Amino acid sequence: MFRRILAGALALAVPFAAADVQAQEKVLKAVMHADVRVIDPVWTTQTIANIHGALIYDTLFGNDGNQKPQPQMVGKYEISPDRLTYTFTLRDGLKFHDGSPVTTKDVIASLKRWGAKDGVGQRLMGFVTKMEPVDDKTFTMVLREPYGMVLESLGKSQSSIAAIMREKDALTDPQQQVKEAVGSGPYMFAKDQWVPGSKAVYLKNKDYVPRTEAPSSFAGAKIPGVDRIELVWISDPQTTMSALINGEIDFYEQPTNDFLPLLEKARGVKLMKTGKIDSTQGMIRLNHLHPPFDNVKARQAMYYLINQEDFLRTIVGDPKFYRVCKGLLTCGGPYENDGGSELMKEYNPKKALQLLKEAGYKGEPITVLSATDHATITPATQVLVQAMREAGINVDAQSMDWGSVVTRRAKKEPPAQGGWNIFVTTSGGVGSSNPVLHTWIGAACDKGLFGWPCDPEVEKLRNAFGMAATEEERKKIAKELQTRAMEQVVFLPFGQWDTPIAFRGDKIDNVVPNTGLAVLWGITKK
Amino acid sequence: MAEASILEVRDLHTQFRTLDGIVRAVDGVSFHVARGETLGIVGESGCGKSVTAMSILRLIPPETGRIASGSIKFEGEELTRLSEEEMKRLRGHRISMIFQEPMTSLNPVLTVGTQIAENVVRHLHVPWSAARDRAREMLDLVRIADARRRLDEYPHQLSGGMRQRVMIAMALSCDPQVLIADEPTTALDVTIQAQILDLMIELKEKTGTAIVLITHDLGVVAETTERVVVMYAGRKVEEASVEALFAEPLHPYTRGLMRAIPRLDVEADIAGTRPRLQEIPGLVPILTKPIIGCAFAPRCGFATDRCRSEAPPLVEGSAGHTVACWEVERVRASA
Amino acid sequence: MTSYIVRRLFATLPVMAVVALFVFFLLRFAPGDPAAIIAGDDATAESIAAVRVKLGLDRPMVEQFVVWVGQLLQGDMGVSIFSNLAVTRLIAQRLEPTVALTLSTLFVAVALAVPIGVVAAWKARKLVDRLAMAFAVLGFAMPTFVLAYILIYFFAVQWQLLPVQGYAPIKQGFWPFVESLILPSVALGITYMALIARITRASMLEVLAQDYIRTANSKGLATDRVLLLHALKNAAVPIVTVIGIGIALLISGVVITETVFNIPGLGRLTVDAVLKRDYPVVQGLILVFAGAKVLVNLIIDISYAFLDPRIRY
Amino acid sequence: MAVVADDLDLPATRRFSLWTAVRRNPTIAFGAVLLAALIIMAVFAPFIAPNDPLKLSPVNRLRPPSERWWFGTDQFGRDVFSRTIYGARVSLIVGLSVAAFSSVLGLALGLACGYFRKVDGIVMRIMDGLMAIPSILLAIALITLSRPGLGIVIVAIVIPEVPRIVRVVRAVVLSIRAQPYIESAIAGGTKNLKLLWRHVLPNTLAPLIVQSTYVCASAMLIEAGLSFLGAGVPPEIPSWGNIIAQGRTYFQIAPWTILIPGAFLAVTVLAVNLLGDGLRDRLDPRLARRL
Repeated sequence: MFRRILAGALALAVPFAAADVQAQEKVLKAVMHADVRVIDPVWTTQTIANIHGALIYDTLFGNDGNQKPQPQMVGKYEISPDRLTYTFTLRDGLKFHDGSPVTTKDVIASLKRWGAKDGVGQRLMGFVTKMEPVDDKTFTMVLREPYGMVLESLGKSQSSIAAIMREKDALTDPQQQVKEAVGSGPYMFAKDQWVPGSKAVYLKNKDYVPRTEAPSSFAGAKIPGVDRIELVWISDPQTTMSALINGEIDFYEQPTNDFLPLLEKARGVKLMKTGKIDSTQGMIRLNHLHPPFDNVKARQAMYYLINQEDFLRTIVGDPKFYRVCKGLLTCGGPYENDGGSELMKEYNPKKALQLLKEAGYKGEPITVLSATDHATITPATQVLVQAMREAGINVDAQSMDWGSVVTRRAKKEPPAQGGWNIFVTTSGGVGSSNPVLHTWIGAACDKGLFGWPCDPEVEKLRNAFGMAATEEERKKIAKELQTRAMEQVVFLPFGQWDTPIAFRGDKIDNVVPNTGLAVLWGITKK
Repeated sequence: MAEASILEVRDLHTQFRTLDGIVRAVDGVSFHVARGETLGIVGESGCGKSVTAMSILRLIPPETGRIASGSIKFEGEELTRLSEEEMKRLRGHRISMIFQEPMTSLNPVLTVGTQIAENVVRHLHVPWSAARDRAREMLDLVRIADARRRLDEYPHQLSGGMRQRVMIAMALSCDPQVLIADEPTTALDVTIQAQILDLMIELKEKTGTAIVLITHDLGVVAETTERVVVMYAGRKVEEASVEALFAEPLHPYTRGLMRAIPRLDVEADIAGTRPRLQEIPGLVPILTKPIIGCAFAPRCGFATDRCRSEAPPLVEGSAGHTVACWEVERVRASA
Repeated sequence: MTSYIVRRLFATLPVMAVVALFVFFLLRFAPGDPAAIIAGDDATAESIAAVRVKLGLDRPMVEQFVVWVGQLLQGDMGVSIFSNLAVTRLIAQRLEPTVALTLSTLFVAVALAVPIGVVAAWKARKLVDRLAMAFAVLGFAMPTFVLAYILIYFFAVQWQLLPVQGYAPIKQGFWPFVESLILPSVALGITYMALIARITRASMLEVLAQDYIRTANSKGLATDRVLLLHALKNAAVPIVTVIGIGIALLISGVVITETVFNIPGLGRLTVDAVLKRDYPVVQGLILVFAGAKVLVNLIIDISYAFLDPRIRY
Repeated sequence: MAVVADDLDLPATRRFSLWTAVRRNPTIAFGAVLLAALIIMAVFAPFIAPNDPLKLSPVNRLRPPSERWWFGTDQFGRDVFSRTIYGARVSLIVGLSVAAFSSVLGLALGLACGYFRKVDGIVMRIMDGLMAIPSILLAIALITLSRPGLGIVIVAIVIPEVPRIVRVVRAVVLSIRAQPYIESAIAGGTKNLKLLWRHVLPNTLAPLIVQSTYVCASAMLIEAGLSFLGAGVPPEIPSWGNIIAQGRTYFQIAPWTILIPGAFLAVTVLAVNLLGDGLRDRLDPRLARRL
């Protein structure tokens, strides 16, 4: 009996043993912070979908390491002196993965869809009166007002990139996902090898014509470095760390900070600090629609519960990797300022409760959406809940997975009917450094993000920032904006921190620091 | 006597550990078996006769029981001193055994042929094919028709009588010097009982194997054996030739047993029942406590104070007829 | 035999129907609106309503159920809400790892458990028995994931003998395939080893007390032949029954093991799908699991006939 | 063994004493003592635990075991010793209440199924259906029905366990029902309820008690598994499963956050199992085969 089974097993094994031939192919195995589940970067704001999108789609512009927009698909462009008409001409050699050339029809349709869905895109399209093709390669974009962020918006890397898709894909309803992932970028999505929840596979686009400029973040030459990129999803951070140490993966986008000492010691593993402003910013969002936080006094009372050190030490641990930042715009970024920072001068739970009571809080339960499965948001929420309890606030911490928080936070109903009062989230430092790109700082009432802060003054200042012609003017407006937003408490910042990239220095080269989004295409294998 | 005996058991003590204390299942039993002889061991359930048989083959489960003392000599060899390996070579080969329950004593998931042949392979070191031939021969010998087909059948496909024949075939397959048969016919129909007993006697004649027949049934003893040992509460109480025993039982217990014999010569009445057997009053004693005096005393009509305080030795009541009873004379007189 | 199998398969229909009904309504009553999830992070009430209409979620439940069953009968399990891929494809591409893990775990469990159980029964109440059973019970009491982490730490991280995580499909070569399965199967197998070892011991103890074992011993057979042929074959039916129950329990264990070892199998797919309310995937999976269980039971029942000649169908 | 059974009728007189009870059944005694110790620990947790199990202390995160923190601290700087002590409460509450609820439900359904043929068909089909779904998946699915909490976790573990109990009870009831004395009682017009109460129920208790110990043990493991998968009791409740689940990321830097509660869980499950084994041997030796 056993002999028969053994013989059977061997018979199975022999042909398979011979099949191990793809070894010569250069494969980059990377573990990102999340799993690729949605293949439409425009439809979702998920960063992972954006990483996916940046591999397969190209963009008209790309922001470089200094956040300056540089032409990417665009060969040359002109801006009229009144800054109202932009004329873009596509460079040569652009082809989709299905072999069809990229035309202005594809571009305009893609921008329209992006502009209908993405926050930054919506803002841009708010100024655009028309987009018209001149020919297959040239088109014009006409603005109503001289909006200053056109190229930055087109070249942005965070939330949804302005991905250029085929026209037929771009005509998909923005509320629905595109069905095919066919772009013109340096890698092609191997949809047949995609295993949602496990891995996404990208193959080198041999027909891709890179630019000639040196690569810098999203700008310059995009030269596919390996034959195949596998974005492997490992949900357990420790397993990921062990896999990296064991050489089973090459690249680990966001190792947990506590692992850094172990990774530093591991042979072959290298750590790379992320770009200067590519930190993560912690945010506590209050729901402006319902009591007590519909009252600005109550919102301001919450500042007395935020001791950033407590949060940061719990989340990050090593002070080397975190930084106290009492502003809403990324500290270290071009528009960092101290507007409104004095609101966060001390941690004082008694005072917080007293102010809350003065604002009409009578001890009713405050619903906190408490994510259970997030590396940073989960501990941050715990720290917040503890501080609130210490103050004597009646906290109703509702535990759920992060996905449920995402669903729940969209509900505008009162907390008792399935809504909420508080949730904790984070935001990328690159986006948060710019008042226009930083959607969480907005206060566009119903049209804004969850929490729905509502303050025309804030919105006015954001618009003004977009219109500003000079850097000084922008800096001045940024400070006014932050002061106003802090007073309104659009969100409570609890600090910012860096997460270095970890990778096998002995196996891969050309890893570059992140600027808002991990750049994978240039990585080469030794 | 000693020269002629092939198996000699002397002062055997076998004990079991239980949570209630030590059970003296066999408490100083001695007997011998001559070459080619048939010896009967008789007693009620629980008297230690099966334990005696298991002790000879050293099949007492070691985790609960042990042979505390005594000697078992087989062809002059002291079995109690043999290693387990040596005992294994002996079992089923030179001494073999058949059991009471043919229904459960055969392995239900192995074919009859395998079960007989494995014994032959084990002890005679022949190849399987030869062992199968031997198995078929043995089935012929025990008069199972269509032996070749039966070899590949499983025990559940056979009747009770056939199974006991298979057991006998298995036990005799290596030509043992001694066959211990523990209640071989108890579980069978009366008509089958007679056939099996006849078969055993016939095979004994043919092969010269000595038989130790253990039974609670004096009727079986009378028909089959030459000499009888009567056991009670782990002790031998009487030993005699069959003729002597039936002519004049000397122990009150033996007398009690005799009254309990189903009379084969009395025809069953219309309802199919035989006349009611007379049972011995009282219960078998508790063996965890040391028995003071004669073990049978509590149930014995002849018992005196002496019986209750002093264990009677085995004495020769008449030539070749030994008995352990203080009141032999009164018993004899009452006959 | 064939008619028996056919009868058995028909007998499972009501069970499958109950499962289908149960799963369908369970998920419909679950909070969390799939339409809201599909519509995206910043969807409006109108767009959610539009999605709901598109998915048919606005129609009465009975109608939804009928539609679903109708599609099922045509082999269509629907499309995942998140990845927009066919449920059948999602399940198919994850079948191999789970089947491989289940079988290898079973192999490890049985290979450890049966010898342990046999030896324990043979040496019942002796030190060996106590130690073997203590090991087995401890194996059962140990949470799988704790054991898994300990194994990973030593065998993969410290000694670097085996991969930390992942699954190598068999077409990538036999050794990588085996290598990727060793730690997960051992971690999970230890748990089921306890179950099987205990039943093996109990069953063997009962068999060893049987008359035919006494017969076998009285024939002077070698100990291994008595234990492994005469006893074990008789003890096999309850052992195989428990192995069958074990396969069902394994599926639960597989979910956790797949998470720890990052094996892209059905278990993780299910957990993800349930937590994300991906109804079509959950429905498809639970039906597949239920079907697998029914199949396993059938195989177990048929195997009885091979183990025990008294059983005939 | 057969020899003894065949030849010797063991006397029935037994003097009962604690010592003989322990000697006869060392596993029951060992399991019971262990379990009693754990229950005492859980009940008196507030007096035993030196620190507030919920109190975060970011400055003292991931400290190894020392005089100040016997079992070290976790990634929030919480005292693992205090959390482990309190964790016993959750695990035991889950284990015991799952055992109790599933026994009661299983007993009621099992009696009904075994006794009333009409009920049997429908209920057993549903039970078969429930059993066909892997229990942990069923539990996760059930948990998503409500907001997380200890209650829903208990319910979610109870439901998949019920069919197993029903089967055991039903099998016993069917075998008892076939007994002549029950048949004659039915023929004699004894009321159903009285019959169930007087004759059937007492006979089902032994296997039920044994079975429920196993349910108790597996419930504690399932609770830990659910927490591990992020679908268990809310993370702010320090159950052993949660402590392990939250510490799992730190296994290589702070193994105490996993190994210590893991060991407590294993010992508790072991104790309950030993108790179950001992009870099984004592109450219902044949059950060993049916399991």
